[in-house]
Amino acid sequence: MGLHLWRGERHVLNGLSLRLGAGEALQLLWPNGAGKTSLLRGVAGLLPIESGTVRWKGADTSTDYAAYCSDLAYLGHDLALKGDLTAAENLRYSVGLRRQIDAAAISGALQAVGLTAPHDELVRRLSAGQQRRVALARLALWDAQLWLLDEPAANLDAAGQAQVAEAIAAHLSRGGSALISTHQGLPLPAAFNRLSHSPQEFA
Amino acid sequence: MSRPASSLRAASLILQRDLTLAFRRPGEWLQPVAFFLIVTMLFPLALDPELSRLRALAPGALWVAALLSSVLALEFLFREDGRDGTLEQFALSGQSFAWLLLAKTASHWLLTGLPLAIAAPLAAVGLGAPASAIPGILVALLLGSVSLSLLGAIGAGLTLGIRRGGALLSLLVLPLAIPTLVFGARATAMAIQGEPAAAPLYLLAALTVFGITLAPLAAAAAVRISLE
Amino acid sequence: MSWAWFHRFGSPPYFYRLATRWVPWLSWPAGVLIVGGLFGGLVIAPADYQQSDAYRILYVHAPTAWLSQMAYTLMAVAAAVGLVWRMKVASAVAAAAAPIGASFTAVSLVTGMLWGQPMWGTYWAWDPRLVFQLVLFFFFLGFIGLRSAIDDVSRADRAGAVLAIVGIVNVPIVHYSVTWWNSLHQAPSVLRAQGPSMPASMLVPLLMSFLGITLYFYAVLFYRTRAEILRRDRGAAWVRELLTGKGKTA
Amino acid sequence: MSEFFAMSGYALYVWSSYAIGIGALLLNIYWARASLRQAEAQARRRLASGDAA
Repeated sequence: MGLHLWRGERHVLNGLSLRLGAGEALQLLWPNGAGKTSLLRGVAGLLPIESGTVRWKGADTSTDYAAYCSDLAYLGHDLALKGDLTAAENLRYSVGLRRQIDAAAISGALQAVGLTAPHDELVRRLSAGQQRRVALARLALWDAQLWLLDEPAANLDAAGQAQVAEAIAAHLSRGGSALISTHQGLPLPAAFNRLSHSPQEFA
Repeated sequence: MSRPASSLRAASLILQRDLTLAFRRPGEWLQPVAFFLIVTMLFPLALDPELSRLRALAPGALWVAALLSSVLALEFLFREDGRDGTLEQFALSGQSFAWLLLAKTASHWLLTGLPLAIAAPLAAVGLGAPASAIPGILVALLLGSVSLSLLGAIGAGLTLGIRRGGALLSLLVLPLAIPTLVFGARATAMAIQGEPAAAPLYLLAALTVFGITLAPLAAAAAVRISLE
Repeated sequence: MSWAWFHRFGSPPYFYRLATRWVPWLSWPAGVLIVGGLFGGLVIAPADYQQSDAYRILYVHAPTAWLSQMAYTLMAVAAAVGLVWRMKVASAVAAAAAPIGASFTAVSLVTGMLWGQPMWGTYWAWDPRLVFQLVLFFFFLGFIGLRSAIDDVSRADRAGAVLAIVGIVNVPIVHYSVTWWNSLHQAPSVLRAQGPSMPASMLVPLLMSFLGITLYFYAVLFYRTRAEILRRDRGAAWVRELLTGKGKTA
Repeated sequence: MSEFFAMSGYALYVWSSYAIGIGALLLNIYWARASLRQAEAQARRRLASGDAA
């Protein structure tokens, strides 16, 4: 895809080309500041790309950005959860923007990530790990094909990380693909998993 | 597997979310209205309490106070959603970003602009306006506060990522709000004098409609740039 | 009409060399015309029957007022082109035009006030033209302020462009509302340039200073645009070879 | 010659306007030169600090 990306002064991504197939995950174990987040945001369309194109299903994403967005799920450092809302409300409002969902689907998703009912606790009072699980539940509810995850397992305990890996594995087995930036590799089934240690590999 | 959400539904969800959020933390949203009342109260203290003379100043005082408190209220519009990533998810939701921001501005108006327009007649009476002028003042400020919120949305979008963007925000928004101020103050002055205020009100309404159609596009572009 | 010339202008090195070549060609005639115009306005033009010599301020006020509005329009158009077609050169032109425009808006404001004193007896009368210049000045400050508040140059360009586009759309509305507001309170004031009815000896210096200041504006604009292009294309190869080339000879 | 400078009583306003006008012209020239010098210096510094491109 020949991505050139500038982040302010630094020529962050210099002619990077990257291909991601269905059911495939690519984990970016790049050193800090090597442009992991910039790449994710560039692919998501949040960051303008100086030159080069992002193609999804063969078509340039900028031609029909709305369709690309409906297939896309982006999880950044900040989880876009509202502290004053309960977990269920957060999901209802954020997932509701994209698709019709009902309360049953929401509580089902929350249970799937290990959050026991009742879900009436304000997100503010949940632990960081639990909040991330709510974000994971939202990810599942979006059921987008392409997952762009920016350090999904940050500040999670071992059990949490296993859960994240399991959710991603399930997503991959359903034919979805994932681009993940992470510090320490996530234990994913080898069949789907590609690791990359520095941007130069794709130059 | 499921039908994508319609844009109308998305907008109503945003409104519901903002209203529930506001009711969970009521104090915050009343600050702009309190500021508005305080500022209008300052005029009689600073000038002279004689009602007949105050009446001449009432329109100007009301509208300057309305302008300032609506700029102050812009703090609540994008800043929090920008910081916690919600705006990013709006941009990536597949819905039209301008439409979602219009819904966001509408909920912001409901929580800050509307109370302002309701409080204005009270403040006007305090400044010597006759009771007969209240409907005129209410209509003028309802229209005016809508266009102020819309212009404010552009300014807030532009200064979203900027630390201490408050002063810059007012430098950007206030010059743009001059037409609203001129027509609004004129409409209020005519309402107070009992004359039919149709002409300035139509101009004010035109400004508001113009704002509703174009401002969200500019605000969407501004926020998208600030989110980079 | 092929768009090639449009994109050729867009390439920074091409525009940079073009600007370097044009600046001297613009600045000398500008200097001559300005000196001629101001000299003509001061010496040759007869005293006005009404305002005697006070009207000579017109030779500074009118051109700068006109220039400031031209500068704002050019800035907004260049910024919009920079935003829509992602042309660095256009954004550079907009960033370069802003400070020049702002300084001339200030000059036209001050000279307008200085002219107001002998005419109306007060420095500041809420004459719609002066008010509009003041609002234009705030639009300029907003643009410059917003751009300087954002560190990343290309983001600053794009944010500035959005503001400039919103600004240029609002300028006619503000202009209408200021004149509408003025017509409510007082008859339009007397500050009116004599217009074509002026005798030739008055009109010629005015045209000379108008033309002179326009050429001056483009000369300084091209000069500053070179600096802005350098700021935006620092990493480019042509910059390196330009600097090393210049480094040796300078 | 002196009445020329008097500008029939408005000397202060006329001459100060011209002074401001010409002042602004010179200021912009100086400003433009300074900004080019600064931009070049920045570009050279970036160049010198290793090939960041």
